[in-house]
Order: sequence, then structure tokens, then C-alpha cells
Amino acid sequence: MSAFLSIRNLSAAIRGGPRLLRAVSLDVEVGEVRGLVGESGAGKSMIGKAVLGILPRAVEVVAGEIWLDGVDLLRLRPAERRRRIGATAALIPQDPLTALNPSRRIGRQITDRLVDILGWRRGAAEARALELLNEVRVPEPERVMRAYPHELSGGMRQRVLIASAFAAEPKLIVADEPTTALDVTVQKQILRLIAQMQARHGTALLFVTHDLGVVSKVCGSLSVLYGGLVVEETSVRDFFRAPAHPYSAALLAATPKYTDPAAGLNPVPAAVIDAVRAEVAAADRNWPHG
Amino acid sequence: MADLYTVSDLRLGLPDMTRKPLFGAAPRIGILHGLSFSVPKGEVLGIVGGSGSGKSTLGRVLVRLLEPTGGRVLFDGQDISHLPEDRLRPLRRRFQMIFQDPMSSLNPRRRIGGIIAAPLQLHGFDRISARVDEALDHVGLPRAFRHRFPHELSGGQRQRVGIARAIAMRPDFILADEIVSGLDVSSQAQVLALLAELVRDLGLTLAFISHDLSVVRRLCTSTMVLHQGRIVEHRPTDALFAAPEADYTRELLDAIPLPDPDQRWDLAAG
Amino acid sequence: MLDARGLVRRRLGLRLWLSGGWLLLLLFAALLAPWIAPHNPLEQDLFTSRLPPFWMPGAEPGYWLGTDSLGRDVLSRIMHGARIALIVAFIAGTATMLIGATLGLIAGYYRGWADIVISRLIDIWMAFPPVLFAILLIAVMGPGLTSVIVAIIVIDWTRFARVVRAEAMTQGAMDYVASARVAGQRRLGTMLTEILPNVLPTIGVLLTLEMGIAVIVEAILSFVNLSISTDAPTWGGMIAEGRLAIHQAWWVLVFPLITLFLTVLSFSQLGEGLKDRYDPVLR
Amino acid sequence: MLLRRILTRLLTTLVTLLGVSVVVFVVIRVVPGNPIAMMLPPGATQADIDRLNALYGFDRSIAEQYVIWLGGVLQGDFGTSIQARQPVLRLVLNRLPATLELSIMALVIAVVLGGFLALTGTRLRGSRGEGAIDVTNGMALSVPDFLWGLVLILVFGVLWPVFHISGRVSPQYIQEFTTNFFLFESVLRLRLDLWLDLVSHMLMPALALAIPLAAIIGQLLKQSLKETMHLDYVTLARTKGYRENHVILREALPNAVLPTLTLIGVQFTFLIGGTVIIERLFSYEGLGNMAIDAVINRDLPLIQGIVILFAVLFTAINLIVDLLYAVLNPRLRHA
Repeated sequence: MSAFLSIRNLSAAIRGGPRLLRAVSLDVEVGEVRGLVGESGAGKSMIGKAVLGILPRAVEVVAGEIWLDGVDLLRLRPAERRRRIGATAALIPQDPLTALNPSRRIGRQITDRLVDILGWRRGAAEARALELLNEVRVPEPERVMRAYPHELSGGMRQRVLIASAFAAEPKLIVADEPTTALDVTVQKQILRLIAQMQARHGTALLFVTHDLGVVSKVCGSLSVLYGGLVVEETSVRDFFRAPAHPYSAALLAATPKYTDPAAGLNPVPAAVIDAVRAEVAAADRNWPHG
Repeated sequence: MADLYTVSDLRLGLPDMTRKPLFGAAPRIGILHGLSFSVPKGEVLGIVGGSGSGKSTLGRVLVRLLEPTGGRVLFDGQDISHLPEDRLRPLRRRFQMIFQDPMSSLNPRRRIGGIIAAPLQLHGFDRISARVDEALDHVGLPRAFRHRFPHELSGGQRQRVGIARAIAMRPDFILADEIVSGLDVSSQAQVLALLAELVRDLGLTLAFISHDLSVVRRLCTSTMVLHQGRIVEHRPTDALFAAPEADYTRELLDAIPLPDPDQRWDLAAG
Repeated sequence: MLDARGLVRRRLGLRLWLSGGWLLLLLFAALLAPWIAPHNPLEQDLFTSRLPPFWMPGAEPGYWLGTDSLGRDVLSRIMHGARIALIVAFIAGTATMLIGATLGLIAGYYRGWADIVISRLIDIWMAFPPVLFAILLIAVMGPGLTSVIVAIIVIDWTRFARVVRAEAMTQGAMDYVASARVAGQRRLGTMLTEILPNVLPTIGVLLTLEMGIAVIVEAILSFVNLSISTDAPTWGGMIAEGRLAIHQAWWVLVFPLITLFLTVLSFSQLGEGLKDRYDPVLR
Repeated sequence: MLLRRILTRLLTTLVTLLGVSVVVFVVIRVVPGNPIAMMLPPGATQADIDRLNALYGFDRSIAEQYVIWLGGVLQGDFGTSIQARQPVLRLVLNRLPATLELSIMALVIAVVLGGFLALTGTRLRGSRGEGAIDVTNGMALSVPDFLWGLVLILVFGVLWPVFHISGRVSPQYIQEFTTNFFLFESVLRLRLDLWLDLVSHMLMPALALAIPLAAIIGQLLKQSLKETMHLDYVTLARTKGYRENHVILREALPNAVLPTLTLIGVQFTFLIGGTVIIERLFSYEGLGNMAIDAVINRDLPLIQGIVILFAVLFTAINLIVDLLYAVLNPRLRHA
């Protein structure tokens, strides 16, 4: 396996119910930023969750491989998988308001992985946390370390979460709609921060979003999903110049754009939806699990 | 064209319960700080701003869900700012509202038909059943949906029911509060296209509250930018987007990630 | 997760059947008690005292569940006791619901002064130990069926008021209530057409729960000898007698206890079961 | 913030207590039947009755009686029991420890049992184990303490008589105690024999009181644990590599406990209210048992005193829980 993260034919389904992911394959190289794009129910966050081992209990992986740093995570025993994910990957979650434990101090929440899982000494972990808070430009980092989450603004909490994600120098970060809950001006700062941190640390980044605008700013390549199926996989430049799949093109056409009053807001044509649904159905015909 | 709404020096403060003294009234936190503007008949006004800008509060004052603490709101020449509820009632037919979250704005235990018909019955309309059908036709939902419950519909469909309920009354004015922010782009595009069509066909005046400037650009004839309870810019949409005058408007526009890899967005800087 | 939900769903249907079935059986026994009960519940016969139930040696035919120390037939007394228990359950339950739910609805939806007064009353009521309060009220009013019912209403209206108030407040904050106001609906109309239907399932669950509680309160009052006249056949009275003779004739305690247990359990399960089965909104 | 909260709560508590005293005062003064007549031997003259009426103040108007009584209460004088002819306060305080010990023991059992059920249910969520816990909780919850008491008497008192089902302590030990806090004292004096005898008496009534509360705690705590388990910070903790147990205990539990805590406060007062009938059932010499006797004997001053004491106890518990909530909630603590 050459890529740092390599997902091979990953299929997931609700236990005894419908499929959510249909033989998804994708690679993320070290230093690459890959966007996962799609509408709700497309399965884009399921992929991120599968990689991090946090799928909802009702969802099970039915087939496929997830190679992270040369190891197939799905073949490891649960305890080993947990440790391995904790040491090599991290998550930047969606909602900064609920992603920090309200009853624990910020400092503890940044350092806990280093101390409890990776066995750092507390002093060293705290020094590292301070360093990171400085790096994500949190003012008065010493004070923030002792603060509780409700004392910080939304944007500040997201910075803390980014610092926390980079704390253990992970080689892969999954960002799950990290700016959806933020105002657009704050979103710009946070996106910029994520891009800078990613570039500086050379991390592989899996960026889950429904916003094509955001994708065009931070990602190098992207996968477009519909109904748990990757319908297009391409570089960002090619995608915006000439999307290959009709569904991708329709999605792009439906996206509003303030610079061009005529563009955007065109509903996805029914024919396109029918065609892509047919593709999904075709994928299911080859599925042995019924 | 005459103004449907004339708002002058509108102020609103809400009591701050966290600083309420043991006895007596709580101090008020200012939400709106003296807004003055007018909405001509037939205009589609976009109200944009970040969270905490007061845009939803302003909307709720316009339809008098909230009573202002200062200033005046004239609706079609009549001062409604402190009108008591029973004198407001006859006017209520004329201004309607569509809510952000269709799940919470549709009573979960009533069928769609009943939800659309209730305000009609209240205002003594005739041919109610026919009007409900008409409204469903207008928003492109099958008439059979009147027998369904809200939870049996998709998000986009629920939002259409909200629109149908508002237009069934044939109001002069509709307030749409973030009505597409919970929807996927494809449903969003459909709902917006529908709204644009209804405004044209029914001759509506519309106030469209949104945090998304791109959507406002597409739909609205004039745009008002709010920041911390004040109007920072209020001009025709084309002019505003072509040459934003206020710093805050420029900042907002610059922050929008366009679906375009060529947009200059210096990620390395700052 | 789905797995467990499936499990619970199947049990739901079962519990609705079991609880409904038991309550119907009880209702049937209560209605027809004068005709189908094998003996007069008050008839004493010291020659047949403390007869064991039918499967034990020494049992007399016709006394299926045995007799108490005065020779009264346990089964007949349970059946006649069901009449009293069900009358109390239905009347006290319904009246408590009407009063409590109305106050709760007003407090939760109108807020303001009504809420302040009602909430304060609820606070005061909550500071009384309910059983002691009930006993006190009966002592004041004198024993009797009406006293028992009035006591239950006076003590337990807060159960409805508290829950309905909280629920009405939650519903009142929903946008469909704002929407009704934008449409120009009066507050009373909004309360009745928008809030009430959404609170109704909760009220229904509370109502069946309250019926079970009413049965228990009646039993407790009979147990401390304060409910109806002392020789009337009540479950609580039988339990009190059985408690004293527990080592000589356990059946005098066990059968009314089982009846009471099943009845209370059935009432509470019935409400939940009906709600899960017939509420259009799945949560 | 915190201080204002405390002051507001103290104020409402006072209003509540005043309300309770008015209600009980009015209710028991419409009692038919003359308590004075009952305490006199047959053949007492009307003059005797009048004299005693005047002594107990029953010849004045209700409002006057209330003011006099309230004035006494503020000085710690709750009147004299008609039946026992002793100060009400002394009688009541003598019995209070028995009821408190029983209630606290029941609370501890309920918290331990309910917490265990909630945590196990959360750990097993999605499996049949969770379904079983839900069904158990539902049944335990819908049957009140009175019935559980009777069931326990039958099972552990008669069928398999391992526990005492009557009284607070075996008669031969009563002389051993110097205070009324028997359980507490037996622990302090390291008297295992006394302690075991007490527990064997108290366990059944305590369990009867605890079962419904344990079910409520189990249900509510599990519910809020499950909701918390869906929040992003819990997910985040999982991606860090923590074990499930660790995630539940450190991330979810501290935040899920707060809503449960408020509920435990109210439910604990219900539990104490339940001691009235449970003490009767198990012939346990506590306040509740005394209260029922007082009602049956129409001992007005004593009833008044007991009800007020219960009310003080209840409001105090709610107050403590409220403050505890404020102290444990970082939002309020550091605002």
C-alpha cells in the first residue's frame, strides 16, 4: 500500500437494514487534502467515522479494508485498533459547542490523549498544549488552559479543537464539517488555520463537507458521493473546470454564487437523479449480502 | 410605489435574566439599536448578517411576534408597533411568516391539510378545501399530501408546506426566516426557485432573512446588511454586490468561499 | 440499537395485551360480582374460618382461594373489592386529571401570574408527605368512598399539573405556536388546538398511571383502617387482615396482594402501551 | 450569581413553609370531633372541657390561634402533645433519627442499584441486556413502595425468613444505645452485633422504599447517559483511543449526572414521604408511624409538628440539591 490511508471496497450497512456505503475506495497520501462531498445521506461522514472507528452501533462494516499506515484496521482486535487510531489519527468535529466536555478544563482535554494513551509526562504534555495553543493563535493560552469550554467563544473553541487534534502529531486528520456551525467570517479564519496547520505538519487530511465553496478553498482532490457510492473522484481543479459526472455537474449548478446572479440555484434535474439512482441500484446487484 | 413597511428608529431590548436583581425588573440587553428603513410594495428584501446580528429579531418585530421597546413600525400606513393583539388580529392575515425549522413550525399531531386550513378558518375564508388544494398546487406538492403528518415528509417537502400555509392566506407580505439553511443544495435550489416564482406570480412583498449572501444575491431586489443590531448597508442588491460600501459588507463578501478554485483566498497569510 | 428496539417493540404489543386483558377481566369481575361471586363477601361463618385454597389439603369445595379468619370467602371479597377499587380509580383518576391538567396547561402556556401562583401552590403541596396528607384528610372528612376520592384529588392534582406545565412550556416554545400567533389565533384557541393535542398523549399516560395510584392510595387507606366502613370488602382491608395472620393463613394476604400488584402494574403499562401504539408521532 | 440564587431559593423556601403551615393549620382545625373531649375521662363536665380548650387555645379564632402558634414556633415551641402530654418538639426529634436513618439507607441502596443499572444499560446499549434492564426498570417503577414492602414481607419474612420484618431493633438491644441514631452509633462504637441486628431490621423496609427510586434513577440516568454518548466530545474521546468504560465514566457520566441529581432531590422527598406507610407496614418506630397514630388519636399539636417537620425536611433537601447542582455545574460555578 503506497497511500497513507487507503480504503478498499468498503461497504457498510445498518444492521439487518439498508446499505450506507457501497464498495467505497479512496486513497489519501501524506500531505494530501481530500474532500468528501455529497448531500445529506450520501455517506460522506460515514467514511470518516469508519476510519476513526466511531461508527454508530447500529452500523456495521460488511466488507472491505481500511489500511492506515500499512495496517488493515478492520483486522485488528478492538483494543489494538483503538490504540492505533488514537496514536495515528485525529478528528476535528463539526460543532465546537458540543465537542468539548463542559465539565473538564481545556488543558486536560488537549493533553489527555498524550498522557493517558501515549504515556507522556504531564509537564511535557502541558508544554506541548501551550505550544499548540500559541500556534493556533489562541490569546492568553495559559488562561485558556485553565478555562472551561463555556468561557470561550465558538471560534475560540474550534481553535482549541484544532490544537487538540494536532497535539499528538497525527499523520491523518478527519475534519467532519468543521466550519458548518460557524459564521462565515469565522469560517474563513478557521479554514485558513486548518490549511496552515495541515501544510506545516504535513498531515493527510480527509475533509468532509457539503459546501463546494469550502472544498475549492482547502482541498487538492475530492470524491463526490451519492447514496454511499463514489460517483466521481478527481482533482479540485478538474472538478470545477469540467465535472465528469452529470450528478457532480448538477450539484455545482445548484450551488449559489454571489459573483454571478445567473449561476447557481438550478434544481438538480430529475433525469440526473434517476440516472445516479440507477447507478446505485446497479452497485447493489453485485452485492452478495442481500 | 408605496411603502408596505416604514420602520423608524426601531429599538428592542430583552431582559437579561442572568443579571436580574432579587427584586424588580432585570436590566435589558439591547438587540436592535435604532433601525430605520422602508420596504416598498413588491420588493424582495434580503436581510443578512452573522449570528447575533439581530436579523431574526428584526423579522419577528415586523410580524409582531415581538413588541419593540422603541421606535415605530408602520404597516401599510398603520402603526403596529404597540397595537394590542385583538386589534392586530385583522391585520395578521396580511403578513405571514415562514420559519427556519419546518419540523418545529408544523404541529406534529396535525395533518398537512389541517395545518394549511387552520389560519384560513380563523380568518373566515370560504372554499377552504379548494384553497388548500390550490396552495398545495402552488408549492408543487401532490394534493394527497393533505392527509399526511409532517413526520412523513422530507425536509424540503416540509418547507414547502410552510410556504403553502403562508401563501394560502394571500398575504401582502411574507417573512422568510432562514428557510433554506437546513436544506441540501438541491432542495435549497428548488425551494428558492419556487419562492422566486411565487413572488412574481402572486405579487408578494418578501423579506428574506439569511446568513448566505450568495442566496440573497440570487433572490432579492434589495439587501440590508445587519451587524450587532445596526444597519451597516441597505441598497439595491446589484449595486451592493457590485461595489459594497461598508467595511463589514466587504469583509462578509471576502469571507465567502466561492465554488471556484481561482478565487483569491490567501490561505497562507494572516 | 435497532436490535434492541425490535425487542422492545415486540414486548410493547405483549404488554398492551396483558395489561388490557387483566383490566378487562377485573372490570368484568367487578361488574358481575353480585351474580358470579360464589359467596356473599360479608357472610361470616366461624366453622369455615381459615380454609386454605383449593389445591391444599383441608380445602373445602366452593372456596377456591380459601377463607379468612372470620370464614369469609377470599375470592368473593376480592371480586367485590374490585368494584370499590375501580370506582375509585376511574372517578378519582379522571377528576384529578381534569383539575391538574387544566392548571398545568394554564401555568405552562400563559405563564405570568397564573404560573407564579400555581407553581407556588405546587411547591407547597410537594412539601407534604402525600400518604400522611391523605390520612389526615380522611380523618378530617370521615371515612367513606367520597372522602377517599376527594382526598386523592386533593393530594395528587400536582402530579398532572407539574408534568403538563413542563410539557406545555416546551411546546409553547415551538415555532408552530409562533406560527399560530402570526396567523392571528387567540391564546385560548392556540392552547386548545396547538398545545393540548401535543400534551394529550402525556396526559393519557398520566391518567392510567393515576388510576393505578388511586387504587394504591385506597388500599393504603383501607390498610390503616380509614377508607370505607371497616367490614366492606376492600383489598387494602384484606391485606391488613392478612398481614396480621400471615403465619397462620398466608392466602388471605397473598391473593389480594397479587390482584393489587397486577392491577397497578397493568394500569401503568396500559398507558405507555397505548401511547406507543397509537400516537402518530414516533419519537 | 451563585449568591443571588441562594438568596432567591431561601426566600421561596420560606414562602413555601409558611404556606404549608397555613394549609395544615386550616385543614386540621376543621376536624369534626373534639380532641379535648377524647382525652378526658368519661363524666367530665363542660367546665373541664372549656378549661382545657382554653389551655390549648382552641377557644380562639383560627387566625388568632395561628398567630399564637407561629409565635411559639419561632421560639422553638411547637406546643404540647395532647396524647403524650409532652412537648411536640421533643417527641418529634426523638423519632426523627429513626426515619432519617431508614431514608438515607434507602437512598444509598437506590443510588447504588440505580447507578449500576444505568451504567450496565449504557454499556450494553443495543443488546438484549439493555432490553431486559428497561423492562425490569419499567416494572419496578410502576409498583409503589407499599406493594414492594408487602412482597418483601412475604418473601423474606415468611417464605424464606432471613430478615426481621417488624420493629427497628431487637428488644434486648434497646438499652444499649445512648443516642437515637442507632445505626450511626453502632458504627461509631464498632458494635458489629448491634449493627447487624439493625441492618437485618432495616434492610427490608429500606429496600421497599429504594426499589422504585432505583428504577427511576436507572431509567433517567441511562437516558441522559445515552443522550450524552451521542455528543461530539464523547465521540472525540473515542477517537483518542479510550476504552468504552473510560468514555462512559469520565466523559459521559459527570455531565449526565446533573439532570439526574435534580430528580433525585425530588424523588428523595417522595421516598421520605413513603416512610409513613412503610414504617407502619414494618412496625418501625419512626416519625411516620407516630404520625399515623397522631392522626388516629386526633392529637392536633403533634400532627402539626410532624407535618411541619416533614415540610422543613423536604424543602431543605430541595434546597441542598439545588445548591449542589449550582456548585457542580461549571457553567454556574465559573460564570
